[in-house]
Amino acid sequence: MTARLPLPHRWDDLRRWVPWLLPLGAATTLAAASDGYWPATVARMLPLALLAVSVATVTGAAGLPTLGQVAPYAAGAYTTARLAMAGHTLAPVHLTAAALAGAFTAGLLGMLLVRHRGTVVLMLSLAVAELTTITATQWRTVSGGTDGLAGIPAPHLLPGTPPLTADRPVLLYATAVTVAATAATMLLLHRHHLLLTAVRGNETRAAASGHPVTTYLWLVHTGAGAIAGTAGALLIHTHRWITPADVGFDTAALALLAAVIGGTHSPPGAAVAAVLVLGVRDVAAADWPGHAPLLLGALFVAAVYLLPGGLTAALTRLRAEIRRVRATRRPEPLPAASRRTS
Amino acid sequence: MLHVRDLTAGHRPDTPVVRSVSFHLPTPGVYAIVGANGAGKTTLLHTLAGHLRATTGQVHLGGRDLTGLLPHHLARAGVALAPQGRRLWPSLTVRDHLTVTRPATDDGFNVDDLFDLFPPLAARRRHHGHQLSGGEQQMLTIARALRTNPRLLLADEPTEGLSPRIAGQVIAVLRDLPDRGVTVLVALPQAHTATAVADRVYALNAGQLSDPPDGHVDLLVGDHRTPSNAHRSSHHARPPPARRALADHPRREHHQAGDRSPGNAPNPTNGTTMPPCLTTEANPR
Amino acid sequence: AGAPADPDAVRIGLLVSLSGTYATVGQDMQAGFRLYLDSHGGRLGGRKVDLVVGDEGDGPATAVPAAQKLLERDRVVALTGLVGGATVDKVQVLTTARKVPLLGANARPAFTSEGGKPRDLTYTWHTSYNSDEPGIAIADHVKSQVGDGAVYAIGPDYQGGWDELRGFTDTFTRLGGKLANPDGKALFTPFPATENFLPYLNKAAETKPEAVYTFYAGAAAVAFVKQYAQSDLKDVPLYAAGFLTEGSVLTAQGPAATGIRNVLNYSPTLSNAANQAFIAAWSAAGNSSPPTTFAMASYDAAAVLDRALAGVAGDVTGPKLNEAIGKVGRVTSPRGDWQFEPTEHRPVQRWYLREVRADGPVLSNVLVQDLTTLPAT
Amino acid sequence: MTTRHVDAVDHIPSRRDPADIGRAHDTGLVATGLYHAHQRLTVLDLDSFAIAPGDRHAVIGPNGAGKSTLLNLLAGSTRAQTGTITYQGQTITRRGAAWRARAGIGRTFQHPTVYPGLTVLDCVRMGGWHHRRNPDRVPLELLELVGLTGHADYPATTLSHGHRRMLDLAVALAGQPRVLLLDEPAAGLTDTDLTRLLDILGTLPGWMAVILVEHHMDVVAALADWITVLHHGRRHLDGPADHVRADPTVRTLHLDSAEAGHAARP
Amino acid sequence: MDTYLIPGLDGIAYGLLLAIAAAGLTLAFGAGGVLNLAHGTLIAAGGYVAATTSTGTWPSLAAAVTAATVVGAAGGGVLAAATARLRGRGHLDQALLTFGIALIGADLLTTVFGADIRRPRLPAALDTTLTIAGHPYPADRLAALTAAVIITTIGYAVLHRTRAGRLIRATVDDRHMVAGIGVNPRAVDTTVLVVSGALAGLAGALCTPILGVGPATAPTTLLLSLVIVVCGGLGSVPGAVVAAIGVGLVQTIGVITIPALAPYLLLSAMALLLLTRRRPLPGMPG
Ligand SMILES: Nc1ncnc2c1ncn2[C@@H]1O[C@H](COP(=O)(O)OP(=O)(O)OP(=O)(O)O)[C@@H](O)[C@H]1O
Ligand SMILES: Nc1ncnc2c1ncn2[C@@H]1O[C@H](COP(=O)(O)OP(=O)(O)OP(=O)(O)O)[C@@H](O)[C@H]1O
Ligand SMILES: [Mg+2]
Ligand SMILES: [Mg+2]
Repeated sequence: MTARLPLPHRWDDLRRWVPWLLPLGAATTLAAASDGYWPATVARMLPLALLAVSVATVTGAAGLPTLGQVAPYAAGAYTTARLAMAGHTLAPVHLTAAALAGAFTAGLLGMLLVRHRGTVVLMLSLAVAELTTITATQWRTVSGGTDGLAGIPAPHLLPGTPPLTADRPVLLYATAVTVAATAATMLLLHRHHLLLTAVRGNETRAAASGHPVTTYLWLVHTGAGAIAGTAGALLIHTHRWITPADVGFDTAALALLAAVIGGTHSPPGAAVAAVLVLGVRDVAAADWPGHAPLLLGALFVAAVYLLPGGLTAALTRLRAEIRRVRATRRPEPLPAASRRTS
Repeated sequence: MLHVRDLTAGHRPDTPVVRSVSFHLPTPGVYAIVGANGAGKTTLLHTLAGHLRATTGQVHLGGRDLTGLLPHHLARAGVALAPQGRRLWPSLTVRDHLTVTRPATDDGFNVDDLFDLFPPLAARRRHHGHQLSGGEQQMLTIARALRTNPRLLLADEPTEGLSPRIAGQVIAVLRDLPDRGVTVLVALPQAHTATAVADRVYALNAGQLSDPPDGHVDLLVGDHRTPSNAHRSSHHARPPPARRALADHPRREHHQAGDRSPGNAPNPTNGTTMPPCLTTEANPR
Repeated sequence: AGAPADPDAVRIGLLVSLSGTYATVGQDMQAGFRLYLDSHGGRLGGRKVDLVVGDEGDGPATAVPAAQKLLERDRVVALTGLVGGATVDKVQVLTTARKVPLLGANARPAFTSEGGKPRDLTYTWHTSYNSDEPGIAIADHVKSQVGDGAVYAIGPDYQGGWDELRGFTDTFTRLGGKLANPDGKALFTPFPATENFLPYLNKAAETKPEAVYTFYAGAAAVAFVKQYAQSDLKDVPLYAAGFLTEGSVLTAQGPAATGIRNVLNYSPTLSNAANQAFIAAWSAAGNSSPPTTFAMASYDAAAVLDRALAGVAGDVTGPKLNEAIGKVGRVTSPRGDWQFEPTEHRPVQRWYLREVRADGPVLSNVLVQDLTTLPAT
Repeated sequence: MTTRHVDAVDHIPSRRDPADIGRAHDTGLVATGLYHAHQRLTVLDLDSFAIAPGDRHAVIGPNGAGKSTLLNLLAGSTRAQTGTITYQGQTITRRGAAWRARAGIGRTFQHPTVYPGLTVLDCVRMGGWHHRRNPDRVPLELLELVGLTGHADYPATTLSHGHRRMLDLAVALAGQPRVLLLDEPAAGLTDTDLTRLLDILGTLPGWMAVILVEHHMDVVAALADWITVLHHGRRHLDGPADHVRADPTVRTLHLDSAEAGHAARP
Repeated sequence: MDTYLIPGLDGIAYGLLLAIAAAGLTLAFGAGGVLNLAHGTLIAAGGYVAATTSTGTWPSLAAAVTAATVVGAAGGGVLAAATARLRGRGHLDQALLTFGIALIGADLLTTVFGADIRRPRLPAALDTTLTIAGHPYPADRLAALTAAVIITTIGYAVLHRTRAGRLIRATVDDRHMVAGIGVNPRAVDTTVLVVSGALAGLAGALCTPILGVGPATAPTTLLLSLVIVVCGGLGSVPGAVVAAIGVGLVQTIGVITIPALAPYLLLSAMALLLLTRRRPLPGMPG
């Protein structure tokens, strides 16, 4: 009995890592696949996936439905683009600078946004999204105008390494960054899960218990801004071009809807949903040109009805179902009480 | 009037809160349900009003079968609920709360009657639901239910938060209602108020209704404080915190320090003990 | 993936907007290309053509994945179509890297530099025009019409608008013309948000211009033309890049468009034989309205490919096809004959002045006169 | 010192002697010139209000008198429109509710609410978040104290109304307040829970200052040593508990239900 | 002064035109609590129907307006059925659903009506300009202005002065208690969305002669309507009218006074208004 105890623990530890290793494994498999189409296409979805992580953080953890994360995303992207075009091509420098730029932008915007709730936030952040595109369009020295920038120099992982241009290394790099940033987000959110659930759910009571609600929300918003900034850097690294439309309402809406489909309380779910959404729009709809919006619409409608609570909730339900089925098959009967709670 | 047979209901299908409750209110009158906190009073009233689905059982009102009807059908059939927790409409004014309701017949309370009944409401008729004090909200909840001119009024702790004076008025109104042919079923937490208000008192205990001998309600509800779902506590095997002897209570230090003694002395027969975190003064920040 | 079934067949990618704001243009371009293909038995240069269509959507975000699919999965030997300038700018990098000729049939942006170096345009061709050319082409004519009077310039606030207006204002002022705009610069209206042009037009009227020059397309063109006729400017002559009244927008504009003089590289009323054949085929294909410059340029793209493919021996590869495109020489086209400019790979072609007039029951952009040939050699 | 009516004098000190006020200034909670109005309707107009450690101060008055408003202003849930609030000698008028709570001003709500998505135990944990020396034992003890041990691991939203009220008290106590503001803690409680509440309040440590808003006069009688009667936002009466309870105007204003029947028109 | 007379009038006329477009959304989102992102699509549908029905005669115009209203109401019915299962799941799920429906609807509309811009033919009396203070001004806008005044007056009366309006607001606040007074909250939901859809269709019919209808109509009108509804305070007809006129003036006088900032004006104005408004929107937490 005692000898067997540690085993499941180690297994549990391992199992905790599996979800995070899964995307990396998938990316490696994809990169190994001969077709050059898949690595490039999937790599290009990852910036939106990471942006969706950021949006899910603000929407889920802070309870502020936002379209405004494209602002830090744009800050990160243009910082990276301009750094690269000025000859600084180190990816770690890009990521750090973009995260800082994103956090700074989100911090500033957060001072206005986190004082509001619900629909007001949604509309204010809609204005933020629109104003982000407009600013990018108008600030031509940075953005290059409506046609944007192209041919941005590729980043280097480390000094002396070759530039990251080939599709397969880019995919592996982008997956690693996305997974790492998502895992970091999850870790932080998990650590403060209780606090965030509480302030989100009942502000008055939380304040009366000494919790500075707006400060918490501002911190989440700013942290999510760093993630969005990182996503912006990734956008430049995977695309090597950018137009103001890429940091506008459409992107914001896709990220928010992906967060809803993924389940707003689960950033990884949002990332998966973002890949799903772009997969439908760019891959599945490619064989039916002109009807990508139709398929996307159908996906949204289906997601609402078939996945209440999002992908994550569906997964949880599935797991509960499996556990239930297993429990009923188990030979020795459990005490009635604990069976009822499972 | 009201016939309830074998009613079982709850918030989740697997955990019934009200279990096989049957009772019969023969004539219009004021009937009270008493029970411990969490006994299921609110659940029972909500089930009767149609907001919760019963898993089994039948409900008849004045010979009509109301089993399984939707809340708005029940409301039209004359069932009104004055819920616990006020449940007002924040974007409607006090007046709107009363005028939006269309009673089936005109012989009930009209808006002015209700304002006469609750003068504080009359003074606040332009205020919105969320701008009222707790007691004013409670008054409006009752007034709204009365406005539908019900045949069965379900009042969930109607005097909660009311000043003794207004509470007395509300009770007087409830007592008058049977004369208009209204059956009143009121949930009350305290047995002594219930006996004062009602013609007959039922005790709800762990989801089951008993019909106590008049005047002995206390016996039934007095000392039960089990969560209504008995199974719940069974798997909570937390050890109760060790009881500390009252003699160790650090309050004495404060007496010695010259503080005035607080209002009442602790009841030495009761086991209530402050957790230590509260008995030593927290460090000022 | 994989080679087409017929060993002789070639696979060609057509990337146009089939959804979103520019769907009309995209559909026109697809119709033009298919018209050529169908009228040549589905063959170009004697080879069976397997045409794969991709949706460009609203811009690079959707167009690049679609282009990637055409290039990597369908392995097309040439990519044609492309509605938006930003799309061309981004897709050009992909096609160049894969040595596949890009034969654009609509917008041609001023390609942004790549890492400080100018773009490699070896694999980039256009059967259309540079966005500033309409303005350059008409400036002289406008100058001659207004004499010393000032011209008010107004357009949409995006790259296409800036290019179109710059072509006109630069040339016009170089010729000694005066802009009526208070600061001497063209006025740009928010795009695509502006749908009410009356305030801008009435404000412009206060500068008492002799004429107005503009460029709008799509929904904005309809609103602009309609409201122009309702504004204080209604009696002031309106000159425009031809897209203002090109295609279906003209039907929606109705009588309000009558009399607008505009410049384009094509008019359906051109009398050359190629155009007459084109028009006949166009109507025979069931189109009720006259063909547009978008359809015509895409038709020409097919014609270019037709001649280039005929010149490729054996297996068709990107580089071989590209070389052949360089050798097509004079192209006989509904717009009049044209040829590729040798370094920039865009047409040297004539520009025409057109005027909106009732042509039977429908309105049409009727040819008024030839303007000039651009780029000037 | 006897009970005095507000209109009798200009300025009514709310404590028995000046030393008390001084003590409240240094160690307790003092509000002066509190005024609050909604849409030109005066809700609260109180020249001074003070409470010192150890005080058991009840605030009573008819519905809508401004009792909850007073608590909201003291706890910072609502910003005072005019007036100054000091706590332990420090002006806190512009401080928010969270700051005041961390400084030791704890409260319960007239309409108790819980944290959706949290278990009962976690709700109490949230209340004591800023005193995390012993994160698990204290909340469990508090739950035992209010009699909700059996519910500890259930979602707080499944609690009945009365249980929510008890939980609210536990949450407030978890914050280890030095000033505890209670808004009708006895409303809706059954006899058993009422007894328990009285026991809890009776055994609160002596250094704690308690303001009790309550309609239930038995609770007031059992706990309070000083009573303020509010009426239309103003202080109607102020004095030692026995005097106030005996005052005839209080009886007619608040307590008496003798003439209750007349308003009900059949 | 004269500089601003016509832009001012135009701002009001254009604003009221937008008020019609926003009317349905005020009802559905503001009063009924359904975040309907398919509102613009219903307007476009009404516009297309009107554009194909109207042939330049008065009877055909009447037929066009009726047909557009009916189509809008039918669309509202579809939305009511679709959102019925989503009660209690929050605005974001509604947004996801209605956005999906909007995308599908847009595809259907372009499939049926093509991607071209369409404008209905108006009777000659409307398709002309009148002279006001020496300036020409389009008659169709004045007609739309009149229609807007009538519609908003009726809307105000219904929403703010009748029991129906109170029921709608009460249903959003607490639908169970609405059932408790004998009204089926589902019937309220359905009615709200059907009427809102009818208003959208009607708005489409009234706006297209002036603005035309095309693939961009749905997103543009949706955005403007959202701005108006949120700025006006959710569910308030007078608020929406004032906000619509404000938007109209910003889009007319504002853009010509400071053309350099024209792209920023509308959304910055909205953001400022939302940030400075002290009162939370009715029916909204926080
Ligand atoms: N939403 C819910 N979900 C699950 N269980 C619930 C829910 N609401 C109440 N319960 C459980 O049902 C039981 C009965 O609750 P109910 O509210 O009916 O009690 P009550 O008698 O009205 O108590 P009180 O006097 O405190 O109002 C309680 O044990 C409670 O935990
Ligand atoms: N937001 C508000 N807008 C307008 N009036 C308000 C608002 N909040 C409270 N009031 C009014 O202020 C008065 C005092 O309210 P308060 O809640 O302080 O009363 P209370 O003494 O606690 O009464 P109760 O015993 O009924 O709880 C009430 O008459 C109420 O209608
Ligand atoms: Mg209850
Ligand atoms: Mg109160």
